[in-house]
Amino acid sequence: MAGVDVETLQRWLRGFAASVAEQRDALTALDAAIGDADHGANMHRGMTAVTEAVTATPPADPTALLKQTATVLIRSVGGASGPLYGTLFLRMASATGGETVLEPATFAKALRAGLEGVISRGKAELGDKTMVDALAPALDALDASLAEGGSLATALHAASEAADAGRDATTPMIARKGRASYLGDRSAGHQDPGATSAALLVAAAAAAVSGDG
Amino acid sequence: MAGVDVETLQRWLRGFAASVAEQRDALTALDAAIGDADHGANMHRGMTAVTEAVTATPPADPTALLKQTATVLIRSVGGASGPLYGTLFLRMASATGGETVLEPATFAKALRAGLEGVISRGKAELGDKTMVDALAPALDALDASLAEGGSLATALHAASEAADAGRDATTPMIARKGRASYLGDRSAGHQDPGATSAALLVAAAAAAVSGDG
Amino acid sequence: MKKLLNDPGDLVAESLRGLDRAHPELRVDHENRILYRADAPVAGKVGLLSGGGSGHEPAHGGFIGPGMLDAVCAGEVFTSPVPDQMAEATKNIDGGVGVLHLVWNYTGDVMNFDMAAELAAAETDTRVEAVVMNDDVAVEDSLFTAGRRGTGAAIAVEKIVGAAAEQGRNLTELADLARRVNENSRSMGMALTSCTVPAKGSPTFDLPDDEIEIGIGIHGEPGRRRVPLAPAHDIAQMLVDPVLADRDFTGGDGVLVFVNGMGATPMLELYLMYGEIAALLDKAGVVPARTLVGPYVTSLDMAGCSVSITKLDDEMIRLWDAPVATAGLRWGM
Amino acid sequence: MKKLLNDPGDLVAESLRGLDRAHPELRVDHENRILYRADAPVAGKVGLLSGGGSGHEPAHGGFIGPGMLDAVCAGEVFTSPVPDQMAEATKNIDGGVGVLHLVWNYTGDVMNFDMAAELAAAETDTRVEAVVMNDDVAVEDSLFTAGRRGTGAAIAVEKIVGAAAEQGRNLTELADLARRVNENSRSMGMALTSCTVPAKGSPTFDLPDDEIEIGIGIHGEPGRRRVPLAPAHDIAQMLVDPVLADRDFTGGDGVLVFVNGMGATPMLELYLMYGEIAALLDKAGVVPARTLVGPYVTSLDMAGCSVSITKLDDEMIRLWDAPVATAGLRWGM
Ligand SMILES: Nc1ncnc2c1ncn2[C@@H]1O[C@H](COP(=O)(O)OP(=O)(O)O)[C@@H](O)[C@H]1O
Ligand SMILES: Nc1ncnc2c1ncn2[C@@H]1O[C@H](COP(=O)(O)OP(=O)(O)O)[C@@H](O)[C@H]1O
Ligand SMILES: [Mg+2]
Ligand SMILES: [Mg+2]
Ligand SMILES: [Mg+2]
Ligand SMILES: [Mg+2]
Repeated sequence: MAGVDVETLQRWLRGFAASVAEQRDALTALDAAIGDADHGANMHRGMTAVTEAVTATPPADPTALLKQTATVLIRSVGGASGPLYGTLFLRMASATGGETVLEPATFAKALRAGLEGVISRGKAELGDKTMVDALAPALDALDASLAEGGSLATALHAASEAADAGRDATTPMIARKGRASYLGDRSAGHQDPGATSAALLVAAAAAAVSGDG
Repeated sequence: MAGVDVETLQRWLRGFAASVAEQRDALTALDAAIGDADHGANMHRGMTAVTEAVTATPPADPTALLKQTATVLIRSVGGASGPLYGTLFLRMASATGGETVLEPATFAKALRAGLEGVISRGKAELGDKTMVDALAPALDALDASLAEGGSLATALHAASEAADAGRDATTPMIARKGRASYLGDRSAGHQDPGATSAALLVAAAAAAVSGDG
Repeated sequence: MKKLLNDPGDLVAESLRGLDRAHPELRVDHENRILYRADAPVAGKVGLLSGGGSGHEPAHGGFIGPGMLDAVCAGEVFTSPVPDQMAEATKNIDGGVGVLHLVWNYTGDVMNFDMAAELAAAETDTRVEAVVMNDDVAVEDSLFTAGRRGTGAAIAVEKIVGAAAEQGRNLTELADLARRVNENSRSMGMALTSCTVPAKGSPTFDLPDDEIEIGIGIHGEPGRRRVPLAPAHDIAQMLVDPVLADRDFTGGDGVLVFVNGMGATPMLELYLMYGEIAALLDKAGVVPARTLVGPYVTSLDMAGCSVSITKLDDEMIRLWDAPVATAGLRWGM
Repeated sequence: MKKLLNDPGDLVAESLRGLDRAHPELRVDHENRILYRADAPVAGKVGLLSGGGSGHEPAHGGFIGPGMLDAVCAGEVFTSPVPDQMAEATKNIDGGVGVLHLVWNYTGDVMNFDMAAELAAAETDTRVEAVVMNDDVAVEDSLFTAGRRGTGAAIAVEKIVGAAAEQGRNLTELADLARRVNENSRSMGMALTSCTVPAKGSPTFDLPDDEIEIGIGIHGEPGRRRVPLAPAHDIAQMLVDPVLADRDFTGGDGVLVFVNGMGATPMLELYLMYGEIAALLDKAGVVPARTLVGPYVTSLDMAGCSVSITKLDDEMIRLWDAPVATAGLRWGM
């Protein structure tokens, strides 16, 4: 497969929705420990709405799909994760400029733009114990693998591994952004819920592109 | 001992206060099952106040002591048991007419007047699952024993046994007065708290007069 | 037991001290545990006195003020106050035209208020009338029982009669009005959890996680029956049905619907319950003309709710709407 | 989990339906979950908008009305509402002189309100200003963190700014006033028990029977530390000390002391806590000029309390005392 078309993106989103549904209680339990016990419910509400919207009015091209996803997330999630995931997809949409099939490099650039959107919206830095700690290493791994000539599938698998590692690395961190920051030192020793859902997002992308999603 | 003097009455009240203190949690537990979980606290508050008052200003004669007890109970207990026990002692005081030593028959008559006060204040009949179900058989036994020529000590022991039996007999009853009546059929199967404290009162009288109180 | 207190024995006294400081518009006699309108007695106005055990806040002290009560006597937790308190309060709120005792129907309260009236009659020439409020349909009512408990209807009685007293009506008229509001009211309550009386230190009754009590009182008295935990819709039905079965509430000028929280019930849930109850009333042709939703007659930390319905007429609506300025109910001033 | 609801997923929608019926003086847009003053927009008056997650009732909807807010957006339980809601509400409460967003400082709320302001700017010519409220001293405040949570101070801000808006002050003045009240406020809270988020169905945190959490938030966020259950007197100290350590509250025209119940705390206990807190303030030379005690900013069924202190000046006292008519706060009208 040369690039990412709208069907692949749909597979990605449906796959993400499915893993969020499956991990819903786990995400909420992580959020209960250092937040307000709603991250699973938030992400599930959002991704259910995205799946429904995509089914009801299937978008014509990747840009439309990403934009629709962003809008639905922003409209249905709320909390911190709604604007952040919404911004991620909104910036991705802007970076794809109406192409019907995204080249691997374009897809990677779009993801990078999305991450930058998350950072500019949320002001989190690496090490603040947020979704950024899963997303940033994932995109670095993605870029590195593509630069080495890896296929998009290979590169996304590397990205997913890096996201998982980034997610795991949030456990010892002391949160400096989001609700977990209120706990101060007590936030250490708990895995960040947003980094956990972000790792699911990257894993779903890898699965969708490999065709096993 | 020929009759009941102020010291004997004091022994009675102190003995009653001591058994209420000891049975406080048990009385409250009975009240929790079919009432509002305060009968132990109520009686304990009242009898502590009575003991303190009697110590602070020891009354000169039985009438004064009984009247003081009534007043302190009415002022310090509240709820249903305050006016009822208060009325019991108030009517006893009225029935003793200033004598310094009460003949057994006078003491029995005073108790009977007290019971009548309880009944006229609370309108309970035998079988309504109240303190009356312990007091009435007790006073019947007292009168019967005295009529047979028994000593006051003997008669009060008979009264105490009758009170205990009357108390036990409240268990299967369906309450028709007081807070337990709200439960309807569900009040059956529980011993009445007021009948339980009333049995303690009669037992304390028996002990006080026997000299072992 | 987890509570914000020091010694359970000091809870009521210390709470009254805090309330006194928080509400300069009240005057508190700490020795006698009486709460007064700061300007009592109001000359020419019938004095309205109520009270009861503590643990029902904002009842009773939260309903003192212009347009409602003149004084309240506070008992220990769930224990009626004593006659001396009511006698003293009666004396101090008599504006020259008598005092009305609004008594919640509990054996203890009724006896203590009775004895207070006897004391007052012996000591002063204050005219005293008493009206006993008894609206709880969960309780069997007969000549041979203690009758129905007084629960939520007291708020309607105290508010409506309070407004009428402010207009200068006389003692007999006010007593009649109080009886009329009471007779037009019915209530029914339920508990999700028991309360914990501080002096006892553990829940009054044990309720498994999957059961609720229907027909509970406001003192942690267990209810008439225990049923499996149910959706709000079904619970609403279990409360509304017996109320409507006991009295016809259709027609006329509509009803006051009062959905009361028992102390630990979030408003989010109470409003949802009100929605369910209002829908059932619609079906039955009962028209909510006025609504009150909130924790007004609580039972310490009990979770649950009760519904009280009062049939209104034109006059009662006007009196309900009249200005009132108390800590618990306030509008128009 | 024992709650008065049907499906947890429908809780907020169904509760808003009940609230709508209970409060004819509000207008509820159920599709967008926006609550309005029935007469919004008020021409010539700056519109005041707040909102946040549900589960804090009477906040936020209980503070809509003359003298306080014009509209509120309701999110899911403990989840900030979304930008479309705030953008729509902003449009509908603009009386021609702009809209002030009063935002509780939580990452989600701030981002969603920001995006709403961006949307509003793109779609309409309504002038929008936003003030973020952040009074919780339990939270470390730095450039590198999310900063302090907004808790009880919002009531002071919304009441005082609401009164000023009613007087016709302009958007800039009102934003400055909001910032001034916020900067003059500090809060600290504690929990005896965790709340239970309905969608989760079990307590957010486990708290043993003999421990309490100090420095909790209003969304069941655990606190800064866990300490053994203590008498009210000591708990009051644990709340008051960090507040007074953070800001000087002595002198001037005194302070507003707001003792807030977290949802399942009996008023009997809250008043006792107020007494303890007032005594500590006396010792520190801090003078309570105004007092508010009750469950105003709740956290579902959490037991516990928070204290908020706001330094007042003459103008703020006048604005606090000015008439207000909302479901949660009402006086003077
Ligand atoms: N400023 C931020 N930048 C990036 N991610 C953030 C930020 N704040 C919070 N998050 C992420 O959002 C997650 C929490 O999302 P969620 O629970 O849905 O929202 P809320 O905190 O509003 O309840 C956190 O675990 C964290 O990964
Ligand atoms: N009408 C009555 N006549 C006689 N005894 C009564 C009556 N009502 C209640 N009691 C007695 O009072 C007891 C309860 O006392 P207590 O718990 O102290 O008062 P309360 O019911 O006001 O909480 C009952 O167990 C019963 O024996
Ligand atoms: Mg969360
Ligand atoms: Mg009792
Ligand atoms: Mg009692
Ligand atoms: Mg949240």
